[in-house]
Amino acid sequence: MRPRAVAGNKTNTTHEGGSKDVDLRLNELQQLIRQTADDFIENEVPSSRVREIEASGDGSALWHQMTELGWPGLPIAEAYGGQGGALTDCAVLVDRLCRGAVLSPFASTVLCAATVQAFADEELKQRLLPRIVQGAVVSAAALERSGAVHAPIAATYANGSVSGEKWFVEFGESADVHLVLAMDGATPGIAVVTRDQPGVTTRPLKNIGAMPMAVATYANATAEGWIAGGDAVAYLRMLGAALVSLECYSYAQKSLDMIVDYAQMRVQFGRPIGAFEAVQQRVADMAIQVEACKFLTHELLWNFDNGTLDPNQVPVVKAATGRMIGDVTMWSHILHGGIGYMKEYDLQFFTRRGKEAASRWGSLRESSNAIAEAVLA
Amino acid sequence: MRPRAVAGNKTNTTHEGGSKDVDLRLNELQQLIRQTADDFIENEVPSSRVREIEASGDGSALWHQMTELGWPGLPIAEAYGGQGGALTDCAVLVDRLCRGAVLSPFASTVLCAATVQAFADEELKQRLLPRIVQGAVVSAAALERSGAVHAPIAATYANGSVSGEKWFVEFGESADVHLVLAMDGATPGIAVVTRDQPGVTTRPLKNIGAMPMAVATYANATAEGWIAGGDAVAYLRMLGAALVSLECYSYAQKSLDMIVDYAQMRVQFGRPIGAFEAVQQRVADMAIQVEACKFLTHELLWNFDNGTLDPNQVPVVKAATGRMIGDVTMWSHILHGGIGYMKEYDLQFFTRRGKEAASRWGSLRESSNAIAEAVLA
Amino acid sequence: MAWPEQYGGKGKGGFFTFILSDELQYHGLPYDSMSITSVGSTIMTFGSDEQKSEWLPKIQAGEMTFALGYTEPNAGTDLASLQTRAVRDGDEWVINGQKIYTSSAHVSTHVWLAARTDPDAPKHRGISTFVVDIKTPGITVRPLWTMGGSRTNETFWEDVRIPADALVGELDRGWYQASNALDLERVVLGASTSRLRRGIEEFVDYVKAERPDLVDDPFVRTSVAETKVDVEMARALSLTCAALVDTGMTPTMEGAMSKVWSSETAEHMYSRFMEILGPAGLLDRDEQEAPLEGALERGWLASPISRFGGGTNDVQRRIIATRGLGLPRG
Amino acid sequence: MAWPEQYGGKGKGGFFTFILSDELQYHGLPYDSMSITSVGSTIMTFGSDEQKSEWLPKIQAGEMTFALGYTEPNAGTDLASLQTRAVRDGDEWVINGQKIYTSSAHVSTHVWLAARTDPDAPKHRGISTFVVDIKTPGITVRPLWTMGGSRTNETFWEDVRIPADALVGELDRGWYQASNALDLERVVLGASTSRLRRGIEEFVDYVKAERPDLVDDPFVRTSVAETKVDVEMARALSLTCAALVDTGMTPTMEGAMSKVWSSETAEHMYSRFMEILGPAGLLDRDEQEAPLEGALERGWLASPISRFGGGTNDVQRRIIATRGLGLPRG
Repeated sequence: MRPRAVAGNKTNTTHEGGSKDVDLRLNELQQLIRQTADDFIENEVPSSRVREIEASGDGSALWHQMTELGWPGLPIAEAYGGQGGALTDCAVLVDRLCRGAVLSPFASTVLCAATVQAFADEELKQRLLPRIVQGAVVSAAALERSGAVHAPIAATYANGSVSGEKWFVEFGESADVHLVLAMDGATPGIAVVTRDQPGVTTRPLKNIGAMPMAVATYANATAEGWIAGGDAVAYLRMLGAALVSLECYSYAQKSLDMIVDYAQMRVQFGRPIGAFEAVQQRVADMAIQVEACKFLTHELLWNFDNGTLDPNQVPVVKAATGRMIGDVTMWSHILHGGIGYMKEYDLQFFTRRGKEAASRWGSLRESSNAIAEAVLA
Repeated sequence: MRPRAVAGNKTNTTHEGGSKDVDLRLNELQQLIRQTADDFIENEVPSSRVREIEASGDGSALWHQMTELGWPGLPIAEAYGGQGGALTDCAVLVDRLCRGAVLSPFASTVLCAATVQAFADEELKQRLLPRIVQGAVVSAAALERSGAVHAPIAATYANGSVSGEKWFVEFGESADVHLVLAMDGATPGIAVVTRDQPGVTTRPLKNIGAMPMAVATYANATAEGWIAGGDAVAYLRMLGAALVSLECYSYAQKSLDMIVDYAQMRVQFGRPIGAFEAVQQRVADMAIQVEACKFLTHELLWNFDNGTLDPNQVPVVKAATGRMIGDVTMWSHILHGGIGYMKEYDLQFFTRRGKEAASRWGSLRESSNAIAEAVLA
Repeated sequence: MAWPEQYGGKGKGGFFTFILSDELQYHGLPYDSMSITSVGSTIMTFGSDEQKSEWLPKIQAGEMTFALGYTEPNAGTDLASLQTRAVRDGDEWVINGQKIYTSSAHVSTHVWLAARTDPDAPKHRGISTFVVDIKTPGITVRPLWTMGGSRTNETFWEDVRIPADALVGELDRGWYQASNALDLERVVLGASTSRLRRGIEEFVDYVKAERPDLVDDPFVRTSVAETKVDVEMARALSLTCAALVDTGMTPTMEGAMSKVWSSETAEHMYSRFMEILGPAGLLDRDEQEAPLEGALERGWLASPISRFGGGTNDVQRRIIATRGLGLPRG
Repeated sequence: MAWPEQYGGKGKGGFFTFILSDELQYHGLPYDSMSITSVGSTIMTFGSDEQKSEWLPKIQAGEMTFALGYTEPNAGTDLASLQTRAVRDGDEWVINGQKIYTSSAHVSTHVWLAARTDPDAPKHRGISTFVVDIKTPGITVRPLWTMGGSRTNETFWEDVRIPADALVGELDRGWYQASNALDLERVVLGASTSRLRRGIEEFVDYVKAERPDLVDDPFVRTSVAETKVDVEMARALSLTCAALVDTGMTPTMEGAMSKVWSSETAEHMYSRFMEILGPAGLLDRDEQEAPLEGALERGWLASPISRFGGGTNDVQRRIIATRGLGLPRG
């Protein structure tokens, strides 16, 4: 697996760094991932199954199938039983899952596994990573009540146990392991906590995108590991933002593709609506934003993979995608008209999931302020 | 003349106040003003003369003609030799002058005369207002170097004389009288200063809209009057913003009218460009903003006239017009294409004047912050 | 009520109607604007004396309420291509066809139906308007659930027999009458600016009470100011319409402007406020912790309806450009 | 230089060209992108061996520079309706007609001219492309001054005689060759994102040095952040184009996207920064106190050119929708 590291405080423009060689074309591995994902989703996750999982909140059988395909091991090095894929490889799978509206802890797995791999000690890696390869769901418990990514961490870690409360924990109720951001005195870090123990209680939080989220309470919960240091915390937060930016792009791309298809088919006033200039202008505006975000999200992950990350670029990409997604999905609705607004039509998945992705791992408010902070520093 | 007063701290929504009866139709007096103005501009101020005045910076002959028509007396009560028009009557003339791209101190006259009339003592009114009716140019020296309307006032007034420096004084070099915002100890107020005296020096400031502006320096300049109190200062600032908002509307309306006309005439791809849906959508977006600003600016002046002004509405209208004007004039350029960008075509007058109006008497920055202050108070 | 006094109204003008409807909406009270403004006014303009004296008082009293039966699966924005047929058979009309997005059909007493009465006439002609009791045999109402959680309906019409005098106005002129009703409907749609005004106030109250840390946030301040300007522009456009109605004119262009601006402002407002709150803003309306009881999430998800409904906003823009500003039709 | 080494280039790819041009622009150095990228590449693709070996080294050395002679008073966006005629007379072509917005005609050595060679062919056919020395008798260059203060020109062509081998590429196929040049031109237009990047940096430096009171202003912070996002999106689109050029493709859709976004971003950026500074932002470039030596005022006034020039942005949007996404032509 290629090294992943955060570059130093590189505030200069990114294209002077390594990203000038970024290549958006898929390599052979990525083409294979994409084909496998598309085949699987087509055969195993039709939208009827997406609806069932959304209604029941139980995606465990699906995750079991995904595990059999070896997907949880994609971001994990071969030494721990995985396939040693780069984040840009994982991105291909995240993208296809989003386009299928599939709710799964795959992105959460990538996030947590990559963080553990980059920052945990060898002993912890040996213990945790193979479990993830085998399908253990792992989720990041990173946010306080306010939902702000950069709020001070309130949970505490001491003598191997964790206390505190975390909000908006993705797949928090079904996860086997939580990575809990906590303070060990003045040192921030990440506690590795098995959910199924008396000290951990969870309750669900329903939300617009239907991703299973939870409030998790830790009362002297036993931690089986501790990853100390602000670097690990910063990495987790930044990679969370990067992955969810990618999700925004994918939902937007799907929403755009749907209206492009529909506009060729739907006839009004004797012509396909896509032949109307007004529709063309709207679709073009959507496509411009989507295309820009495609590059930005892929470039960002590529820089993660190549150790050329500019931390200041993270809120920029988060803001770009977060600003774009609501606009694009809403325009897809407006151009679809009534049919696109019906629950039985699939467009609503991308609208709801997309709006959710836009607010996870950094609201537009937080991103905007972070950008201003960096630019005006 | 109808009373003009600032309503108390009425933070409630304006339409519950008197403005629910606001009527945008012109009454007979207003129709007459409009017709007179249009005739005058058509006959006396063709765009060739506008260009001459812009090049020379000397509009005194034109102002003399306007004085002969009695226009400086429009905002002034009959008791002082004027015609006792309301601000909504003066607005008709401001509007037509803007549409003709005419540079004149008429708006400045309305602003200063209304302020003096509302707040000066009788003796000062008797002395100053008849001079204005007879054509004395009067201009408000209200801004500091930063150009912020609400910056602390640095000039001082003591023992009948004024010291300090003012920036962006409209018609400041040619004006007969300056109304200088100054501090008398802790009390703000407005000093009435004759420009032609040794204590007053001015130098010109060229700007995008070509309105003659000046930096004025007062070194123990003799003041022939003093209007004490924050109310008068606030009124001047608010009415300045209201009038310049109206100007923004008028420039935008003209810019819209020009593209509507041109789009019917200019043929591309075998059709008038106005028949293309893409053009129609752009023009509609322009028209929506212009129409909203038409109501807002007229309503605001109507509330000035009727003593029902909500001070919090001033920055709202200023922001609405300031945000709209650049967008509308630029779209007019884009749709016109090359011809509209040539200096010999008239469109550029409205683009330049409009952008200037947007930044006078409160930038979008100041207005935005003032609105937030009021709404989040 | 803006209706003339002879039909139970108070003889007040457009400004009064606007303010009444606005205030009722501000306080969250129902104002059945569709029935009263669109349908009622159309009956008042085009109906027979018998229809007026029988129906108007009932509409006024809330005893007759309407679902709009215009849209069909293949006739959305292009309303004139509707296929539902009404055939005269002795003293009756026989209706066959299918309508979609008949939004309040499950809670209304009647349908305001547009059906084709002359299949050979050009598209815009040969359409007539009927008032149909929803309980007439042959009408099936099937629910359709929307992304926003609200219910709309498909209605299936199979040999539905209605009396001859259910026809409102002139035979085959229904499209023109419908245009009139749509013009009025747009004014009403655009007039709901009090919801926007209230949207700001409630959000600001929430922030001050629950998230005082956000009061001085730069993004919050700028967003609130921008939204305030948008909402005031919406208010200006709807008052412009009201002023025109007051003078006896139908504000075709201004109604379109008002509808476009206020519907797009609503989306932007909810979206911005959600962006401010982050994950908390995503919470479902059923969650106890949902800010403003989920009003943002609900408002945002509901926002497309008024943008594509009542004639899509892009069609409104075409109306503004052509009927309003005189640009040539494409 | 992205040109192949045989013509004096360094054989570098699109990414390299982008970065070079971007860096030169960032530092305010001239990069005669129009001549090198559009005209040079077209000659390289369509020119004869003689033309290539004679002209390309001169273009490379900056000895040959071009004004674009496409637009005419009645052929703006609708380029294919151009009327200027080229008639063959023995070993020469005789040109008659008028061109407008021939922007650098007063400082260029040559005109890259599109003229009609077959008046009977359909609009898009019958057009050919020529390289014409600006000093050829019969060409009159008249200045036109723009709102932004820059000079452009009208050029009048009266019995202008040029040699037969001034024709570039195939006879009557000039429109297709011009399309190719325009595609490339758009990439170049869109590629100037370093100006945008520098625009932010210079403004921020100014604020920090001269107006420290504005650093914590909410409107300033939000505006700067929004602009930064816009500019980064512009950079992304131009890099997308460069990546495609690298793989040997012509980025038709992506070039259009890049051109639209970066030209509109420029206008928004200058406008926002002026709105921040208020009256000071209005000062003429000649005033000593003008912030950034008038760069904002100048940038804003110049901004329309790239929005309506090189094919208006709305035409670009149509290209994106039809040629890019496959929507049907209207």
